[in-house]
Amino acid sequence: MSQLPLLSILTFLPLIGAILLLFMPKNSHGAIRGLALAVSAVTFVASIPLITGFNPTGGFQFVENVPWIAAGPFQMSYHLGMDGISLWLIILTTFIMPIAILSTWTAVEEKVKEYMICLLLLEVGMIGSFVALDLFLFYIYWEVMLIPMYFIIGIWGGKNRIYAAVKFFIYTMVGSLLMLVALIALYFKAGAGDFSILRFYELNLDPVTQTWMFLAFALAFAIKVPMFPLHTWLPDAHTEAPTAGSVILAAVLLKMGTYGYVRFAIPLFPDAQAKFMPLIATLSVIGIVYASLVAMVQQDVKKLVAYSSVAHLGFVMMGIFALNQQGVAGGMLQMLNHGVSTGALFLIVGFIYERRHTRMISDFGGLAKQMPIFATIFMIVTFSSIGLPGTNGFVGEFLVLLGAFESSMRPWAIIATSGVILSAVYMLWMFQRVMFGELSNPKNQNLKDLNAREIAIMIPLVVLIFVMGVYPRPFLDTMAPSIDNMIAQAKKKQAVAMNVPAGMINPHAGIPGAPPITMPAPAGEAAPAAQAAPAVPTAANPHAGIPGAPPIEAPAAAPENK
Amino acid sequence: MFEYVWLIPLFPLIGVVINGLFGKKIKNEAVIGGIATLAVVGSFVVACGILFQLLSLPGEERHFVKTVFTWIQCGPFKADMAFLIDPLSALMLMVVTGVGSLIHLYSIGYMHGEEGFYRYFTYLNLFTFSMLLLVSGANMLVMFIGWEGVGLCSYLLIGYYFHKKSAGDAGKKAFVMNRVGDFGFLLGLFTLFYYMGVNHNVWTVDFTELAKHADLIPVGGVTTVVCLCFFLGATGKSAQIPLYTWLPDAMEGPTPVSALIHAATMVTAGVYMITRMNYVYIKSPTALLVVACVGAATALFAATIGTAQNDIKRVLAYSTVSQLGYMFLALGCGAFGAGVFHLMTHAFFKACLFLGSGSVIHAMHHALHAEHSSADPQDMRNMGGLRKKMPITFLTFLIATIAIAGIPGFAGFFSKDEILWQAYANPFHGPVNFVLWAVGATAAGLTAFYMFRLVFMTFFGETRLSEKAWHHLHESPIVITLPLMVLAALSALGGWIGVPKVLGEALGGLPNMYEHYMEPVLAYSTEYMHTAGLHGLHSEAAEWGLMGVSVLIACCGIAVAAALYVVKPTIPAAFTSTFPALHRAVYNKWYVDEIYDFLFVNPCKALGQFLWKGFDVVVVDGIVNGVAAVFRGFSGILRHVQTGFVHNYAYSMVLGVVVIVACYLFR
Amino acid sequence: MLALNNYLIVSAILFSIGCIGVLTKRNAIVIFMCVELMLNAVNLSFIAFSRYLGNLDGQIFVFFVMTVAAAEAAVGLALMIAFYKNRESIDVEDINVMKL
Amino acid sequence: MESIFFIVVAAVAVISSLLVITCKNPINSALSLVMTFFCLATFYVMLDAPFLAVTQVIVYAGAIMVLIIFVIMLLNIRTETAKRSSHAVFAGSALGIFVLFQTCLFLMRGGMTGAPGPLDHAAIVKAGHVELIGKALFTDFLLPFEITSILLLAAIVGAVILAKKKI
Repeated sequence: MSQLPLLSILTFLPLIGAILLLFMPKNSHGAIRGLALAVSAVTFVASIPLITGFNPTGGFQFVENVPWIAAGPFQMSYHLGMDGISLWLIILTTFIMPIAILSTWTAVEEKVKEYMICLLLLEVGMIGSFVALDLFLFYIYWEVMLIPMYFIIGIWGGKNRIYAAVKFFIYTMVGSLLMLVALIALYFKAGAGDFSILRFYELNLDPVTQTWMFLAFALAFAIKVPMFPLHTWLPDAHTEAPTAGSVILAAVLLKMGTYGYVRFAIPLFPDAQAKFMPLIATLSVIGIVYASLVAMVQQDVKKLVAYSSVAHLGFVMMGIFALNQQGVAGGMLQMLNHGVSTGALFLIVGFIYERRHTRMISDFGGLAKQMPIFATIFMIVTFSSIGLPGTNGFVGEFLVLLGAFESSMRPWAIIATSGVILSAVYMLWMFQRVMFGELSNPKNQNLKDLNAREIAIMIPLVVLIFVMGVYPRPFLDTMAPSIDNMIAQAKKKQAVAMNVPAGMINPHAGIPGAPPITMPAPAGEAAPAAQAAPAVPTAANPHAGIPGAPPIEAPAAAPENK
Repeated sequence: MFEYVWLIPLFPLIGVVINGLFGKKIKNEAVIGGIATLAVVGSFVVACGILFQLLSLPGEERHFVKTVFTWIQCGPFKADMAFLIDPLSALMLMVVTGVGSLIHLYSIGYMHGEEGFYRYFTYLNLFTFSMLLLVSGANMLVMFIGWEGVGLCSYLLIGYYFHKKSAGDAGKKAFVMNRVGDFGFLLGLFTLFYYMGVNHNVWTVDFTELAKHADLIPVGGVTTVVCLCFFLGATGKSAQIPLYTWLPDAMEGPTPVSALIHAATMVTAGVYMITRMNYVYIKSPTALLVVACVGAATALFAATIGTAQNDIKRVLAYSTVSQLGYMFLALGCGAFGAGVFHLMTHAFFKACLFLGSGSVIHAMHHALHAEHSSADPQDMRNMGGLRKKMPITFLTFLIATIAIAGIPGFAGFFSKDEILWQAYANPFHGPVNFVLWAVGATAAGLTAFYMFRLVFMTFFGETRLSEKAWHHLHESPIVITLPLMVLAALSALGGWIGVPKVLGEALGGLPNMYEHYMEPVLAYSTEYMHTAGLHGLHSEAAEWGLMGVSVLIACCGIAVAAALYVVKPTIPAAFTSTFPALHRAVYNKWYVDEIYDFLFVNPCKALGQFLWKGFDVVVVDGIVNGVAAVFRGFSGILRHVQTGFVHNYAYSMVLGVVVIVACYLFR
Repeated sequence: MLALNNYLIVSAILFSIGCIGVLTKRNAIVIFMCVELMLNAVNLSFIAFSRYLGNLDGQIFVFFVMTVAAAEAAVGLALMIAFYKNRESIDVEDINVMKL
Repeated sequence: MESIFFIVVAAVAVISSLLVITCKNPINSALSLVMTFFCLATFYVMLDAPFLAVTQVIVYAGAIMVLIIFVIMLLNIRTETAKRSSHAVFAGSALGIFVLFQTCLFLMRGGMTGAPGPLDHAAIVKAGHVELIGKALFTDFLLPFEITSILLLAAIVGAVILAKKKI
């Protein structure tokens, strides 16, 4: 790639758009929408070179590092970079934005200019958070995201919007303030220098410090994800937000939390990760089952989808905490899937809301007859959300569960797998009640099928649903090296902390020391063999388990149990 | 030809795309139906080519994997989009495409004039596509696409008349039940994959790879867990206890769908899957016992319900459940070949039966429509004497019924007899063998009874239709009867490829072609049983004896049916009034649906309600809003400090300064 | 030269008097004048310190204080006029729109 | 001699400032304040800050006080309409006296030390006070100085906006 600061361009293009919008006349709605759409589309196009120029090596690319603030001992740098983990999240953001802007093309009629400015500022924050490698910069973007979203919910939302907006804001703020404290503490632990995450990766923190810092970071991210007991802001925010708000919230904002775990919480505090794994796994599983059960009895379509988000994100969290190649890759993929499918679901809910101004399931029924195209798209998206093989949902979910099953989270994984059943129950029941049955409500008799704009919004998503389901290789392959790095990083530190020889670090074996199903030989026997191996550091490579004779083979010689 | 195996699923997929995207524009039923049917016929032709090529190879070379592209690769996990050709998959391909094409053809006639004609054929093609993926997938993941895909299509097709609530419910039920099975499938897959990977460094979900390393699969222990998990998957898909309840409800779909999905193909997926993994199952006697017991129990249980149903399709549905139970009984006895053999013959005669019932319903529907009657065209109590008006349907139906009843010479006899013999003679279950056989034989008798009850009530006796309706009753058109005839011929003759050894020798050395054909697939299991010293009973006398008994039981069943429904039609009513509770229980399917509702569905809903209203809103949001309320309360008190008078602010400011300075001064 | 404390005590007395004025008067203009008095008292300290330390920084500060005072006078008096226009009074006890 | 002069001036300053807060008529208060300002200017001269003394007279006693008196005249406020309640006055006075007490205490403690710089009386006279201030303002304090202009501009704009009913 040339020396073009692509990431900066990407981050600030929407900002330029927002500034341009400031100078637009207030009442020319068409031009305002057009400009906003154009800007977001250009941003998307500008993000394409990230894929083409991406070099799947695992390191950070497109790096920009400029000293920024030097206030006495504090140094913050404008440090951007991107790896396989953030690549697709950036693309997802730039991809979802034009769709989100199109989605409320006609629904938002008031303060259009301000609305579009908010959306574009939101995009700045989102892209910025994904590319920032300086923790301080990350924090700034993290907060930048919050404000436009607050306004989007609070100004253009539904009836109960103020409550929802304030709840969203305060919930998130509580977490991020704790994160700020931990971030500063981390900085002091690291000694003089800048806030670069790369520098923090090298730290060896004692377990107690790790615990506290992890808790602070984890809380901030857990609220954003959201994980089980901290999830109640989500249904409210989703229900009250305008369609574009819901779409962005679901597709990108929630990913900030999980991304935070992958990028910060786990590699920075691996011991704490190991320590809190059972807790997080339990919360994730509770989240999956609980949210599914609650989703089942919802009467409001949008709320149902919101709760389904909680369940889906529970899967993502499980995958990430499995901390092996499949789990993390599955989790990452599931993030993208959730962005696509749930984003699409919110768009769909938006479509019928625009037509009927209600989201109550009981107000519908039999729409399939009146709106066949809508029904087809809705169905595809529903099945993607359920995780039907061939659609995107399956690949992610499968890898997550497989990864979790291979780690020491096995018991949790088994319960989580039951989420597969529950998701089918609530989604299909909702689909049935909305789309099937008699077209009894007279208000539904004259519903129009999707118009060209709406179909144009949905087609890319539907195509993506199938592409990611049938050929997920490009996604997985680009992520793999970065994920390997991340895992190796975390495991190496865990191993150091536990005095386990590096040879035992094998992502496939899950957390070291966790007993596999019927692995007859104790881990201790494997250890000397591993130490004897000449290339101990390379054994940390997650691929070590596949072809040759890696240390894990030691138990293979043991007799079978019958 | 092997290289082109990917064409087999591709053709129906093309059909899906064409009909799905443009079907609404095409409008012409002949074109839509033609495209869909041609797609399946195309697959059938390719499948034939593959079968012939396969047959031309020596046994041990009958194995081919065609990898199209790598689907998922992540760490050690790798799943290719790959197709496997071996005798088993070739047979299944033939059955699916063969029966599938006939049903497509039939559907053109049956679905004539339906709203959403194109939708129907899109779904049907999609179903065929999924089923073909299922049976030709070279690894568990590709199989799982098909596995879930058929579940999806069955959801769509059962819910085809979506404006009916019952149809939507049935579709949902089918999908969810299947999902419960999928849960098991996934767990089994995870366990097997992980166990083999961690302990033997065989990270694979590929059938060929697994078979190659079959020696590493331990006996019992983990294998039992794996097998039971997979079996849960199979019970979901193949409608076994405890997950069978969706299948009878699935009769809400159009009749050809019932024939295709719920008789010939989809429900056999479980049988196929277990056979595909026979080298795993053979290692776990416990799992085999469970499979056999569940199979036998289902066979008997469903048969009892079948005896009391009046809806023609429901009888057939329970019969399907029961016959699937037979197949699992065979699998559980380690007779994988016999299970698949019954699968094949069952596909022929059950498809024939369903299509025949479709023909009857079609005719009844028109007849009743003509007199504007709202009577149920599927209720056998409205039929009777139809053989006069619908001779072809009657004849084909009768042949299929004889086949399912197990009358010697017809397809069902050979397969069912083989299963019963294996149940008796297998080396796995010791004393339980006799029980299994006895249950199987009883179920066979019941099968003969309720099937002939169906035939007698429908085709014999005097009609219970009104004059006008009777007048409007006609034999179905040729697109409907042609598939019937083909299937009837297959039900009559299809069994002769697998003649039991004793019978073959008695008849002058007829070979058991089927057994020979399946050998490569089951090679490992056979060898394993051999080395492990597991030998079944060998006694020609016993075999002859059992054969005789089973034929006798079948004949008894027919005789009882004839006695009750032709000779003395008053007896059933008398019986019903004597044992009303029993009849009610059987008629209401032993209240299993109600029990499930009580045990799972309602508690789940109640729990959901509680968690939402009780926990989410009250506890979690209560805490959140409570914190806010506490702050608000405090500020409510504190706000009184803000009097709004400038002086007060000035005072407090100066006071503040004084205090601060004082702190500094007097510390 | 006189001792520094002399100036500082005068400054303190003036400051306190200004302070008392601010706290006890009701006429906004008088209060305003008292504020000016306080500012001047501080100015005196500044200059005294500056002189005794032999450093000009304090005097520069006084310069800025004067500027601020001028700006304050402009805005403050404008406020008073505006308020008077509204309420026909410049009694601070009438300025209570911030009350609950 | 100097100390006697100082005491006289200081007494005048204190008395006139007391008049500021005791007079009922705002005009009288204002005039007393002018008197105080003059006294302060005298102090400035005594402290070798003639430039500031001049500025004090021109800006404070001249410009600002004229403005205040002008406003008083404009609004035609003769006397204070109502007195503060006596205990408010008492509390305010007590607080003010306490402030004075504290400050004096602070001064008693001493500690007002610091290294004397190079600018003594002779140096200031030699270099000239205006030059010294000017140099400091336009070198070291240039930026604050310029920013002050913005402050004044803002004050002007604010005053205009407040004073006008409609813009």
